[in-house]
Amino acid sequence: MDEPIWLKFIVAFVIMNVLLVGMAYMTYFERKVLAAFQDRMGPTRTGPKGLLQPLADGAKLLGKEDLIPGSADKWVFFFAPLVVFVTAITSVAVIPFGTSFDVAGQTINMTIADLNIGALFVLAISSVGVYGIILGAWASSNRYSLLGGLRAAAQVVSYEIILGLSLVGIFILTGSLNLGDIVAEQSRTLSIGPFEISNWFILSQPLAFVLFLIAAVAETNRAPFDLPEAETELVSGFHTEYSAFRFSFYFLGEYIAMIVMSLFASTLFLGGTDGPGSDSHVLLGILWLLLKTILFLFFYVWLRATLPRFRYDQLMGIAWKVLLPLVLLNIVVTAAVRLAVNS
Amino acid sequence: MGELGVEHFLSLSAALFIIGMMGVLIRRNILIIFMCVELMLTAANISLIAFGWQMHSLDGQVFVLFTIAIAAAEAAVGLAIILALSRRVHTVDVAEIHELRD
Amino acid sequence: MPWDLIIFYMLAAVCIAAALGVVVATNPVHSAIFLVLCFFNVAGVFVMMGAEFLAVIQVIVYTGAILVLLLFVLMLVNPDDLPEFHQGKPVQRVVGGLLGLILLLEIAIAILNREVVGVTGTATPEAIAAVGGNTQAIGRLLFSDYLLAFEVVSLVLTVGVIGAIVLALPERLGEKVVQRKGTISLGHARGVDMEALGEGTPEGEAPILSGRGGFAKASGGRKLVMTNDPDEYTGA
Amino acid sequence: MADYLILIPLLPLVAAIINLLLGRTVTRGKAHLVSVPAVAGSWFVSLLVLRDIWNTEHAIEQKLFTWIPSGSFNVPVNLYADQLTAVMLMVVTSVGLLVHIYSIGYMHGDGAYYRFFAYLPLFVFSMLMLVLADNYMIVFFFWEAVGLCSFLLIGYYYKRRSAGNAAKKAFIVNRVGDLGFGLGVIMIFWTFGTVNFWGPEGVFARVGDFGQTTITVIALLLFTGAIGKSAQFPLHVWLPDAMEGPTPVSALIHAATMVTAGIYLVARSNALFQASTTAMLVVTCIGLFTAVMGASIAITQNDIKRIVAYSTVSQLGFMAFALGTGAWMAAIFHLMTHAFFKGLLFLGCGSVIHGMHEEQDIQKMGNLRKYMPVTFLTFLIGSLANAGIFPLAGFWSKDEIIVGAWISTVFPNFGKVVTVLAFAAAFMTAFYMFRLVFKVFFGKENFDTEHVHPHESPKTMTGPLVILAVATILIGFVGFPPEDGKFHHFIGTVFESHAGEATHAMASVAVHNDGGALAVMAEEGEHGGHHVSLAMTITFGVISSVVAIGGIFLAYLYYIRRSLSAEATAARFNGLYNFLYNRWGFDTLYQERIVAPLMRLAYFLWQVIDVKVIDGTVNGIAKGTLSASQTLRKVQTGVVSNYALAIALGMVVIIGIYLVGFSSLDVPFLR
Repeated sequence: MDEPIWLKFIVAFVIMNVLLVGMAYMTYFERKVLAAFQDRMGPTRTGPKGLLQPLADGAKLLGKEDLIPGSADKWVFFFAPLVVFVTAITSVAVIPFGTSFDVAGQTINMTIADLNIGALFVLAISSVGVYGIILGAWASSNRYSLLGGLRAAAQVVSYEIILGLSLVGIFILTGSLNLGDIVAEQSRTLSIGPFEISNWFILSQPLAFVLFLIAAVAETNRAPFDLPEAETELVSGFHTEYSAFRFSFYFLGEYIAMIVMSLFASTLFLGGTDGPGSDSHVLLGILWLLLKTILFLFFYVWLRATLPRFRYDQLMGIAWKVLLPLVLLNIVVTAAVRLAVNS
Repeated sequence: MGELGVEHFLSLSAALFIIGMMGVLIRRNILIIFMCVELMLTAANISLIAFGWQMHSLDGQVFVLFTIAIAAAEAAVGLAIILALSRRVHTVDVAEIHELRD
Repeated sequence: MPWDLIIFYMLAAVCIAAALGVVVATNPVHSAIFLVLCFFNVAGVFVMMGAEFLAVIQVIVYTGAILVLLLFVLMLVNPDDLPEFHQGKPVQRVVGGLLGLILLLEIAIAILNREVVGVTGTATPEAIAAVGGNTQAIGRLLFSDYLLAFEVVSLVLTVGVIGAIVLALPERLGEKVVQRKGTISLGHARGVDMEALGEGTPEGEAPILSGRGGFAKASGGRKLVMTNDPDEYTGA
Repeated sequence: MADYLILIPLLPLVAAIINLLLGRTVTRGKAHLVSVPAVAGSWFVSLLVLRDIWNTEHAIEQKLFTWIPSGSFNVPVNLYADQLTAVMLMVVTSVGLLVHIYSIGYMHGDGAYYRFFAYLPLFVFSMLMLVLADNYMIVFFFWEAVGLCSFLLIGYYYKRRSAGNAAKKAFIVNRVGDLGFGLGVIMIFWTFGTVNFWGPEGVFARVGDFGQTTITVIALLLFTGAIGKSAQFPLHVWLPDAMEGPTPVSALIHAATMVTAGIYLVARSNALFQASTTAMLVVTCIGLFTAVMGASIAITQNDIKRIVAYSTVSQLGFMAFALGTGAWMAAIFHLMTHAFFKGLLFLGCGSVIHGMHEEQDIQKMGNLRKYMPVTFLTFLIGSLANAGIFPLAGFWSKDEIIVGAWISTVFPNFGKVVTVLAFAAAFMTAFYMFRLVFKVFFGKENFDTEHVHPHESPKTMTGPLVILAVATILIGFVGFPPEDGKFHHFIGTVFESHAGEATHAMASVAVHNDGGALAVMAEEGEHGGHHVSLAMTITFGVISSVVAIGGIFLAYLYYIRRSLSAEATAARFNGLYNFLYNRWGFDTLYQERIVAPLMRLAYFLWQVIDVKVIDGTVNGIAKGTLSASQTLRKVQTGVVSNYALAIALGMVVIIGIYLVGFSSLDVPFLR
């Protein structure tokens, strides 16, 4: 924390822009992967192999007319998308992109905000993101939107419990809520007999990992849990009335949320920046992290390409009747094992 | 007003509390009253933490934790009651709900 | 002026403004939004007092759960049920405002003339840092001195949840569900599409009959067979 | 130590509990199968006690537990049996057992058979505990317990109003005496710091340490209890009414055992009484008056049980004045013989009443010897014993009492007067007993022979009668030769051991007043009471026999030969007759002077204090609350806002008060 505040701003600015670009190419990635799944080509025309497609999309969105429904609550309608976008992007602040390194006499900490409650911070921020959806839906003064918004809110609130509780096992094993500590814990190597294995929590908390993955998909309202924007029933869900620039904020928000969730999952379960050579080279660690993140993003797209949508009562039923007992079981077992090993 | 002291936090707490109280007294929509009650609770929480901060004690924070937990239970039950009220007597106006009088 | 004081004044100003917004806003949803804003800033104040854990809990529980629930209820309640703000009696407002002012005066006197006295605890910033941080310190306290209270609170929560479920059950089992039109798209200030539905029972709403052989008229003159028993099709 | 002592009271208690709890469902008509063996067991164990202390001077005891351990006030529950206790145990268990057996026949077919056989062992238990107790607190406790049993059994036929009233009367009258007893116990504790009888710290050993006035007060208070329980004047009125209970109850409780509890108490406390001449004088006077009064009333009564009841009153008077004149052994001897022959008489009465189909008026009887020979014979034996005819039980004991009074060292001259009056009572006793016998068993049938067919009672009833009759004949010989029999040797130790000390103590107090006579008395006290020459014994025996036979002869003249007319005599001495017939007017007197004013007071308390003042206050408060709440309910608008406003207002006011009133705060603009 001995770096000056202007340096912090610079780091934050850099990371945010990287994230935005990453988000833009996430759409490209998704299109391409989906196309591959469906035996198509995907975008090809704009630029080499369609690489400029995201820029074209952005330009198109900015150029559209900004429609506001007559009976809409203008102020709320205006800032609801911002909430989604801002909350999604804020979470990145606590993700550790590595330890620190020195450039030109300044120590640069690769975690923007090294909070000792980092993991909870992510959960808290993502829970605030719901307001963007529910308020936007309400402000649209549209029946489909409101239905979508209510669904989204109920879904996010329910799955947030699963999301949070699935991490408790990790907290128990680490003894800290700090994401940096969690990564450090995973960098250790455990030696069991002749074998040496890494301490990634995906190995010691497999059940929690599966539950976290399911909850993360639901939390970001992605297929197969994309009930809030179920096209077949609700036109386009909570952002039916949104267009142009405002719509792009929802869009951005959703994709950034996906990226953040992937980063978060990588950090928590796959050792974050941990990997061969990451101890000596910070950039290598970042590379490892990005690789893992892309793995998760691919998983997102894969799900979307393969699975049909859930019914709403199934969605809620799974959360409360299946996942919640399982996640509680995980906590109890982890705590018991920890207690037994410690004593 | 040189240094950040406990008075600052207590003043904030008092301000929030008074605003919440006035809301409870003035508004008739039971939902708004509910929000104002939450506001008052939060004001009390600020006081608790502020005193703990001043006196280097964590007990205040533990109390706040309990307050929040109880507030959650209260919210669950209270909102359920409001929903039932709306369904049964078709109003959430505290001035119109006075069956207790009879 | 030190940085922390500036930050505090910013947070406090937003906080108080938002709180006033809660009271003054004509639309309950706006009130709720203001409350979210206020609580967010309160969480910031918590952080300033070294209570990071509680700040996060404040956000997760209050804004993430309680107020979302509140918004739900707001949207489920019929807008016709919501009283208009300015229908309130002026007397009520005057008395409320007066009381608030007196209280403000009293508390101001108290704060300005008093000092906090008491036994200084052991939880100095250094001691907290020694155990690993605010969260760890609270955890230690919670699971030692306040274990019983903790368990009791969890019991209270369980009871509260069960109570809420019981209260929110639409009707008792076996009673006919009274369908109210337009339970969606509510609570909106200018939600005007209610009239479009017109009066009377909308088409397509069939009364639910129980027992065997219940026939009800459905929309389009088609017979709707409602049954509990598959034998009805195979029998006569 | 004798650990079997506990068995004596325990067995009847267990029987009582079994019958009380299971009587309605299990034992029912077989209730006697529980109670009779239990009492028989008690009787047997009592025999063991008698054997164990027959030749020793030591008492036996069994320590059970400490009932009230409260600082200096300790009440242990210990069982203690000395010679006096042994005699009482034998009397209680023997008569109790016979009455139990008799009741099998007498109570046969009664609806609440089990209840009877629950109360009866309960009474036996209480009585046994009373005589086995070794401190005044326990005595008092079981004193009340026997009173309760008496109440329950008198009111056994509770559906009959007179039975209920008699039970109440017995209970309330006894309370008067018990109050005195209770005060006495308190006084004993206050004075001695203990309620225990024995031991170096016990009451009896330390009588001499305290002033005569104190001892007199204690003794008189204890005697008050005895007056109530033993039906002495002026609290005798309950005993004749107590005959409302079943006849076996009358025999057991109101003739043989419970009424002698008072006598037992005085005898047990002889150390206290001997230390106070005043107390002895009071005992003598009351006993004598009771004896004469009871006998005189019995002459005129017509109810068979009532005659015997007044006879009991009279005989208890005999015992009391025997105690008063210092003839302790004679009193206990008479207590024992009386228990047997009076039990016999009562059971005989029961048999007659049973045979006559619940007829109790002797005017409507006659010539019953033809119908019920066994009853007649046994009743005759009992009557002869009661009249004091040689050589039956009553002769020995009564004779001894009279001799005791004559030679009494407590009141050298007053004793002579007592003797003369005692002879008068004895004469009347003989007369009324044989008036009863002649009117019931001789003469012609005064009942409707067409409809009433007297019959002999069943074996379970005549059996006890015969046993008691034999006992009545023989029991007197345990006191033979007079003043020096086995009985006297046996029981003498109880009184000798204290007589010496007590008389010494008294003498040392009295010597300052007028030493002479008392000093002589103290000398004699050393030798354990009185010594009687053979000549004097024979002389008094002859005199009392003559008196008794004279009484019988007078009855013969009146009721068999009819050479004298009872009616004419009654008419001639109309006033006296009515006076006696109305039982000296005590019942009327009590009714008018005590009961009626109390009733008026109670009525006043009910109508004025309770209804107007108390109920008025309570109702007034209720009405006031009601009207106040009617007014105040308007405050409850049911509108939540108003409540919230009230809360906020209260908070503001409280904070204001706190700031202004309770702080040393320096408010700039409030200065």
